[in-house]
Amino acid sequence: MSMQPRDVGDSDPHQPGLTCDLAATPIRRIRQLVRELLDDHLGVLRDDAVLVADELVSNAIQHGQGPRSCRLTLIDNGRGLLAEVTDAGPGTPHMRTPDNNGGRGLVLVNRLANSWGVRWCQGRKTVWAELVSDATKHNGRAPHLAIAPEWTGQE
Amino acid sequence: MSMQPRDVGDSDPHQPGLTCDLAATPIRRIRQLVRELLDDHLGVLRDDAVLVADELVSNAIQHGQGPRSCRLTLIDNGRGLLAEVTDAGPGTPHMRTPDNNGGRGLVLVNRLANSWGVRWCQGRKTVWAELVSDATKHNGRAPHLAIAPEWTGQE
Amino acid sequence: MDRPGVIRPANDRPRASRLSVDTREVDGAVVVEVTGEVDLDTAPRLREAIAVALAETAGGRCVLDLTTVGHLDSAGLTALVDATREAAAQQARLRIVVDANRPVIRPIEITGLNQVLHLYESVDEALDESATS
Amino acid sequence: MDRPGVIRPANDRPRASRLSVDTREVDGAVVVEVTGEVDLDTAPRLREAIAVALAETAGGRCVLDLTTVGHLDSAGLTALVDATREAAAQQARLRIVVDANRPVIRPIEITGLNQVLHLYESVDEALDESATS
Ligand SMILES: Nc1ncnc2c1ncn2[C@@H]1O[C@H](COP(=O)(O)OP(=O)(O)O)[C@@H](O)[C@H]1O
Ligand SMILES: Nc1ncnc2c1ncn2[C@@H]1O[C@H](COP(=O)(O)OP(=O)(O)O)[C@@H](O)[C@H]1O
Repeated sequence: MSMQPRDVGDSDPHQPGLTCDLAATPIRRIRQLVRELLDDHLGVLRDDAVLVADELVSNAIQHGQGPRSCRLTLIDNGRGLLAEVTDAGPGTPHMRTPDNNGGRGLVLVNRLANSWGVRWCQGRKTVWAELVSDATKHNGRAPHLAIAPEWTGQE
Repeated sequence: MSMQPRDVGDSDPHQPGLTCDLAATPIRRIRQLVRELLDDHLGVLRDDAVLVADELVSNAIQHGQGPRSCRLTLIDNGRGLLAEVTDAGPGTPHMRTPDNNGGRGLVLVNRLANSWGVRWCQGRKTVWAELVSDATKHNGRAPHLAIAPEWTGQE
Repeated sequence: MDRPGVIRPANDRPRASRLSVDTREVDGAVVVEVTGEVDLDTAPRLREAIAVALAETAGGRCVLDLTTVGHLDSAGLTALVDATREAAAQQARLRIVVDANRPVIRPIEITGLNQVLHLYESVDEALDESATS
Repeated sequence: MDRPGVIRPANDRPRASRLSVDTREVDGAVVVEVTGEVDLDTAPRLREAIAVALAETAGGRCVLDLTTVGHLDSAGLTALVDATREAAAQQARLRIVVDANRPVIRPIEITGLNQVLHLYESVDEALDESATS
């Protein structure tokens, strides 16, 4: 079973998954789809996957440019999810110091996903995140959280 | 044949490739290794792969934090290269507007590689780039080059 | 689906997230009860509801009950952080009731906002003048 | 190899890149002939050589011959851009000879620097007072 992020448009057709055009799919529907794809008994992992997919989609809407699409793929024999959100915008997703205007989306993704990243291909970028149930979550050990030294602060 | 970027430490052991500790390997040696891995007749692709690997390694040295390592893997039946450079620094690689102080490393990577990206896993990041010989290069069409409107300018 | 015939801009996309807000007065405090999903689409409504409640209390107490919220993402977290700051600026108090509701408490704790927001286990506790978060 | 016993900082890593610089005077101009690889490790030496040559010409002409450079990366490109700017600031001229040498001309063209650098096909052409890039 593959744990490898796939290239845009290069997803394995034998993997259960689906692609949505974000110009036609509400964020709410993406959350529903994640819940439907992942089994109930996965508990926290399922909630986390819903949140992670929601954050990637929200970012594509707020910071990206159309066309925007979201692909959800079951991995790890159905016990994990790969969420891939593609947009045509030039900006680079990056962890920033959270403040009153935001900055907690990728902090959540970075803490909840086992791995995440960005890939650029033919002028589009895909932001992806993988959650799998059996791997140890790395809570608080991520050195790149260090860029957010005041992330609990209010101003 | 896989065109998928691999997770850190998740490289296929059957793929010909090698890993170097950048604390012990000069940049020059990385270039030699790329040349040795890729066949002579690949011509421009081989030169481009040398340059792309050089840029990723240079960036890890300049902007990243140790431990730093570089993995080179043959892909596409030996007609392509996947270069992966891992470091423990918090910064996010991003295209910036080139100026007198630099900013051309990722412009080159973005133009010469068929795809490239960053992935975060357990507090480390891996910057990777793939070059394959049979795919069409996307020259000048990349909209995210638009972030560098004055990239030929001097000041 | 990548290249739809009609490319809609981000502000013309379908929104379906559900959020209902119920505001009542209890012992001179305003209790704002929120049910549904707080996300990019509904966070502005949450902000607005809190702003109205804070204006009504006039330097008093506002209790935000999130125990029946089923989803809270970073857009919601930002709304909570900003409303808490705004309340403090107005000399008012914004107390947030979360109990053990996972979809709300998990994102709050993971982003460390339990150190910043004034969290309570129940509306009664939050209404108790003597209680501190 | 990810976790070496001794973690060396970036400034204590091995450097092996080769660059040789040969400077001569021709018809009142300084010709700097560079052979080898211009990268993160050797770009400072290239900068230094150009700076010295520019100082020697005192507002005159400097020709940088890169036809025997086998590798040029973005660190080298930055050195060339900055030296060109520095030359202009000193009222001097920095002319760069590249001919069809692929490892040099390819990164220059891909980054659009052929619009910025003063490029020539041969040292003779660059030395020709009447020639413009
Ligand atoms: N899809 C995207 N396109 C461009 N930039 C992005 C994208 N996703 C995230 N970013 C950048 O990363 C930053 C951090 O994102 P995030 O942590 O979600 O916080 P927020 O969206 O509240 O700013 C954003 O401010 C934005 O600059
Ligand atoms: N490995 C890395 N770690 C952290 N930041 C990086 C890394 N690689 C690139 N960057 C960031 O991306 C920017 C652009 O890189 P590049 O295009 O190579 O230009 P330059 O290195 O000359 O600034 C850098 O300035 C740096 O901020």
